[in-house]
Amino acid sequence: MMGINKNATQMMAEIVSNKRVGAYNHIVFAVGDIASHAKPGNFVAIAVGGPNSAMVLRRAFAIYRTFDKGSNGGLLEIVVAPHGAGSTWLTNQLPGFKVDLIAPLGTAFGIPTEPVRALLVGGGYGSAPLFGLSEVLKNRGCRVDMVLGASTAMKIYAPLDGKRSVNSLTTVTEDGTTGITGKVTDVLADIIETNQIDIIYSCGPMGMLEAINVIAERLGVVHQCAIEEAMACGIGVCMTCVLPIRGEDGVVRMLRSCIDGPVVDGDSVIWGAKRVIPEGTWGAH
Amino acid sequence: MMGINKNATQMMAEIVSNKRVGAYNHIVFAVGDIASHAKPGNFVAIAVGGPNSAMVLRRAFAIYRTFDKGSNGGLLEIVVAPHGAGSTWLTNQLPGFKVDLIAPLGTAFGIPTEPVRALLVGGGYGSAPLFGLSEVLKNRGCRVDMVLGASTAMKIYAPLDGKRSVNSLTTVTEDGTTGITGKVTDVLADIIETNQIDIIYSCGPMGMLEAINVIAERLGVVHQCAIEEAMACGIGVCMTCVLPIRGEDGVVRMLRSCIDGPVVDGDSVIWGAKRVIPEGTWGAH
Amino acid sequence: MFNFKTNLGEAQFDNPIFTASGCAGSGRELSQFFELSELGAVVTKSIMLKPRSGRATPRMAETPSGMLNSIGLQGPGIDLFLEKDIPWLRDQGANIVVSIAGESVEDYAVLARKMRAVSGISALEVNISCPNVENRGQVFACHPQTARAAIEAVRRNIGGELPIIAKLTPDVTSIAAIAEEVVAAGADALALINTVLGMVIDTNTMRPKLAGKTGGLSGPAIRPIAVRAIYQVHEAMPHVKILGMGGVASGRDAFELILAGASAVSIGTATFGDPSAVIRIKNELQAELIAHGFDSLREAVGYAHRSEGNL
Amino acid sequence: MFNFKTNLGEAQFDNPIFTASGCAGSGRELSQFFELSELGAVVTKSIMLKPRSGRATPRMAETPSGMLNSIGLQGPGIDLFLEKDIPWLRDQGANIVVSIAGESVEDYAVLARKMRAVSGISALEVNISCPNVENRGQVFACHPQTARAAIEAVRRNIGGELPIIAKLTPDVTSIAAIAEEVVAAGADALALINTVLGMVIDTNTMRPKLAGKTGGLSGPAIRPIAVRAIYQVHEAMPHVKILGMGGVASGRDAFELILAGASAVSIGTATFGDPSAVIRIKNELQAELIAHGFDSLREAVGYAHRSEGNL
Ligand SMILES: Cc1cc2nc3c(=O)[nH]c(=O)nc-3n(C[C@H](O)[C@H](O)[C@H](O)COP(=O)(O)OP(=O)(O)OC[C@H]3O[C@@H](n4cnc5c(N)ncnc54)[C@H](O)[C@@H]3O)c2cc1C
Ligand SMILES: Cc1cc2nc3c(=O)[nH]c(=O)nc-3n(C[C@H](O)[C@H](O)[C@H](O)COP(=O)(O)OP(=O)(O)OC[C@H]3O[C@@H](n4cnc5c(N)ncnc54)[C@H](O)[C@@H]3O)c2cc1C
Ligand SMILES: Cc1cc2nc3c(=O)[nH]c(=O)nc-3n(C[C@H](O)[C@H](O)[C@H](O)COP(=O)(O)O)c2cc1C
Ligand SMILES: Cc1cc2nc3c(=O)[nH]c(=O)nc-3n(C[C@H](O)[C@H](O)[C@H](O)COP(=O)(O)O)c2cc1C
Ligand code: FES
Ligand code: FES
Repeated sequence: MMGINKNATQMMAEIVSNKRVGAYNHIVFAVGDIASHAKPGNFVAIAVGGPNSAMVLRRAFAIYRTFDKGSNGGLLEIVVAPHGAGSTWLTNQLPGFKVDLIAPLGTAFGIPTEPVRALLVGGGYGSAPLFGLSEVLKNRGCRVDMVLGASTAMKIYAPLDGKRSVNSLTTVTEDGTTGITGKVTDVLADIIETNQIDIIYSCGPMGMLEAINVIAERLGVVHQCAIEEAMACGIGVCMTCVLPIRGEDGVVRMLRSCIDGPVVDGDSVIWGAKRVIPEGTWGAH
Repeated sequence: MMGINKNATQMMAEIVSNKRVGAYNHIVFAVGDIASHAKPGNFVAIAVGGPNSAMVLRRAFAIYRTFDKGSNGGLLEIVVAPHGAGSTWLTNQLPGFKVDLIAPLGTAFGIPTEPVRALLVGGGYGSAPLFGLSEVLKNRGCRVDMVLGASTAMKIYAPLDGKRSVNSLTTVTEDGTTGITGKVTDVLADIIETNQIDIIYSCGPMGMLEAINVIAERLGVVHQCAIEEAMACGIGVCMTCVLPIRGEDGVVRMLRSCIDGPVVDGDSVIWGAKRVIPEGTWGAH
Repeated sequence: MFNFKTNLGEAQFDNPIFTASGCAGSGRELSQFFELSELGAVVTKSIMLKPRSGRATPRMAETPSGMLNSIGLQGPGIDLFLEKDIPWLRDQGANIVVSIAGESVEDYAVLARKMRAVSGISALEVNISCPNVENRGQVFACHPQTARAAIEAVRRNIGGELPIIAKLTPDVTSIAAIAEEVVAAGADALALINTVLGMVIDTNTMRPKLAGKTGGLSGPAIRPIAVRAIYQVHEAMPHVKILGMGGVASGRDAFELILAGASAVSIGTATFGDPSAVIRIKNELQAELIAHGFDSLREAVGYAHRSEGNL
Repeated sequence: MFNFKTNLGEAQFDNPIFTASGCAGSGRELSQFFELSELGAVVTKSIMLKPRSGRATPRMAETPSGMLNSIGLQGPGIDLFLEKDIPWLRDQGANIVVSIAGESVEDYAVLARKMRAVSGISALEVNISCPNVENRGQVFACHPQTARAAIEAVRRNIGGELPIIAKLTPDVTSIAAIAEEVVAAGADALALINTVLGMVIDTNTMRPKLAGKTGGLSGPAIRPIAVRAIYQVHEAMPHVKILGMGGVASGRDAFELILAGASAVSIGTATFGDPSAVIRIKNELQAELIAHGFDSLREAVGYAHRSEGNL
């Protein structure tokens, strides 16, 4: 069991910009030093609703990217899908407004020490953390291919400079409004084989991550994924965000996705364990 | 038992202006037709905190004045003391923001058919409804004297045009920062006798209204006051805002201050009945 | 055509959205904002035998996502109520459910006899969440024996006609146990839940804020308690119809109570924040049900209980 | 000099603000945000005999001004806990209250024996708001007999040293009756209140949102219930110290529980929204007490009970 991300800091962060991009809002915060500590895969936890809000819990958002300009100028960016009350409130806040934010939280994507061929797969707003990851990987001399999927074109988040940072970008939509018609998993095997992929990094809905993991296992490719489980605290104190993960000792434990995740090895996850504790889990009875 | 104010309407009203005046905020709403129906003494009930607010109840505010410019241009003004969470939220809303408002509610000050000599007594923001009343009385040919009191000068609400609308204005503060040092009740008897007052209209804290009533009774002057009891609904359905009032039949009943008030005859109120039901009240046992 | 009809025992209603007892005045106050006949039913404030002043003020305190009240059943007494309020409600074309409350088993018996002859009433809601003066002020619905006694008294005296809806408090160790007791005693349906006992202390005066010290907690804060109570009772007795209530402020919330097992839903505190809440909620609920593919309200009642196999 | 000291039974604390059981992880996670030694005490998550996976996910649902959880007491079991967590907490200079939970009376007895030899602990919080596997999964604290049996088992096995704080559920007809029972059985103090049983139904899937169906409601929504429970129990047994909790999110809220009768206050859900809530609340509470003219915390405990004559 790891401790909380050792650089995690709580602060009031001013919104610098908040713009609609397709189905999402791209929001930039002034965060000072925090920017220099965040790694791709980390997330932020933001209090929503303002004073006297009936919403008592923070919301987690993957860090899209950061700009480290020192303590006065550090910026942190996220991509928000207005979904329920909390995320909708956040997308409605104007520049100048300050939100209570904790970052960076959670684990980061593991960066290979050697140049490898990486495939980044994102579903919906799950693409957000992949662009920062892509930059890091490119700087390490990796080849980076990317596949982004969503139900419809408006839900593909792929800004221009993000697109430029990858060697190839394939988009897939269920309704065919952009790119290939279908699901991301329809195109993976081909790309993995053609480009001789060594490692897959993925972020998106749990169902998609699970389907990717099946392919990764079949083709013997390493798979790191950023999971999403409902979180009450984001800092490891509530035990709501757990999922069954097999440790190096072979034992399956209910681990906290906010501390031992969100980034985990795809093959350590006991998939499909929603609403049940898998047999043999430590302490199950 | 009366029914709800028959002109009461619920609407989303835009804030036209919101300015700090002393310890208060003077807020102007665009209310269309409502402006033409409001009478001095009526109040508005405003939902506070926005969507997802933990505050489920409306807040009541006395109508300071209205401008009837037809359905598009009607304005309604209130004076708000930022006190707890709800009123503070309201004073923080900017022009352009829309609030959910119901008005006009409650009873109005009774206007004499003959020109009389009226004394208007306000405590704190309780002065607000008195200026509109003063205009109506002046138009009926009445002489209007006014006494305003508060703990300190910042809490005297007396705008310039308001001051102009009365024949005399006496201010009283407990700390002596403006006007006479003391309480409004210190100066009443004098003014009543000097100016041969026929009727007192008052609005302010319950303790002040009670003290005024003692003086009014002693000197045989009619007294109408606008009472303030915690209200959950403002429209007569919850029975929280009651206080014991003697009816014309001599029977004391727990009447709703949102429907049978806020303006009531001072001598019909059973004063000092906070936290107890006065003996002999209808249904008491 | 979507079928919004529902029933509680033999009583039929055009739609499942009712006012909650004690939260709609005499009906006159709300009729300013909409037609009472648009509601599934108007549930009257709980009426007692004699005129009643209720408790002293302050009678309410706002709480996070809720409020406390201690009205203490202020009202004119059954005779004046039957003379003045009922005819007026009937004239409005409202579907009427009368709520009664007593301080003794005998009170309930007398109230039931008085209701017997009254025409134009759909059902009787029996509020047994009130203090029993014969038993150290303990609430009838808190104990199986007293809950049973009150409902039996009504059953014996009401005649065969009027369906009885027993209204229970959640402030018990097992609400399902009380529910079984009152159904055995003759209740045709159940109203769940009354307010939860709470207290607010005013930190300025450093005393309980309400003159009556404790009060009933209502509003969205208690919705999870209401859903749990309805779910537990529907699970124990799926054949007994439930009038659900507690913190419903939107069509989504009403839908939640219906999925848990409610056949109709009363709106209380939400009306204080929004006088036409009942009409808004009725429309939102119908839209929710249609969006989820239901052809009728009845199909949705208790739908959250279906076995995992039907996932 | 303002005196912030307090005690629960024989246990002494520098200040009255504690973490709530199950809401502070192992302590390590919070120590990133402040020094644990600044707290009155760290109350550990309820620890059981054996390692325990807890319930399946989803384990939580946000509710109006609150949340539901069904963690199901996930934890490493008492042995690993005593080996890893306790020494670490001791090293931090934290004042430690260990919370234990069992599934049978025997479990409580064994846990108490294991705790007997452990040094550096101030008190034992006995969470009896958990299901009793020997009695159809009914919660110990729901019935006088089982509540008594669990506390007696701890009392007999703990030796004379460690004060016992019995933690009760509000989901009972009379919490004062249960409180009297556990005090008679040997509890030195009481922890009030555990979460309130609730349920949320996800209107998209149309099933209970939590895998465990029901869950415990916490947060500001339940504060009026906590205040009422503390007030009732303090009224019934003014000499028994109470560790209060339930929806405290500010110094004002903590003050409210203290006026009702709490000698110390635990902070649970508020920490999820604000990791350093406990420190903020401690500071705000001290400021409130001083502003109200108190020279010590102790004078304020139960102050809302003073007779009306002292108005
Ligand atoms: C590690 C992590 C990273 C995330 N990154 C992003 C991101 O980059 N962009 C983005 O738009 N959203 C992201 N989410 C989801 C986000 O945190 C919110 O849950 C989502 O916006 C819904 O919140 P709401 O207030 O709008 O909905 P509500 O329905 O009001 O939420 C109610 C509660 O359920 C929880 N919840 C609801 N949906 C989800 C979900 N899908 N996952 C987890 N919890 C949920 C909420 O956190 C909240 O506690 C992320 C979640 C996690 C755990
Ligand atoms: C008929 C009437 C007219 C009023 N006119 C004005 C006015 O012109 N200007 C103004 O600033 N305020 C006025 N008030 C008081 C106002 O309605 C609010 O109660 C006050 O602003 C405090 O609300 P809050 O949300 O800030 O405080 P909170 O402490 O958050 O309020 C909590 C609850 O207590 C009630 N409450 C608290 N204080 C009072 C009070 N003094 N009177 C009644 N209820 C109270 C609130 O309505 C609310 O339901 C009036 C009240 C009434 C009943
Ligand atoms: C001000 C007020 C008065 C009430 N009066 C009664 C009553 O007379 N009889 C009754 O059975 N319930 C009464 N109740 C309880 C409501 O009918 C309802 O059961 C409860 O408030 C929960 O619903 P809500 O959260 O929608 O308000 C009252 C509730 C409130 C808030
Ligand atoms: C996520 C979570 C886990 C909890 N775990 C425990 C526990 O292990 N033992 C216990 O006695 N209480 C547990 N509780 C109850 C709290 O200690 C506390 O009594 C309750 O939440 C009310 O306080 P609050 O409103 O400040 O959270 C838990 C509460 C929550 C929200
Ligand atoms: S979100 Fe609380 S432990 Fe992970
Ligand atoms: S405020 Fe509800 S009846 Fe007056």
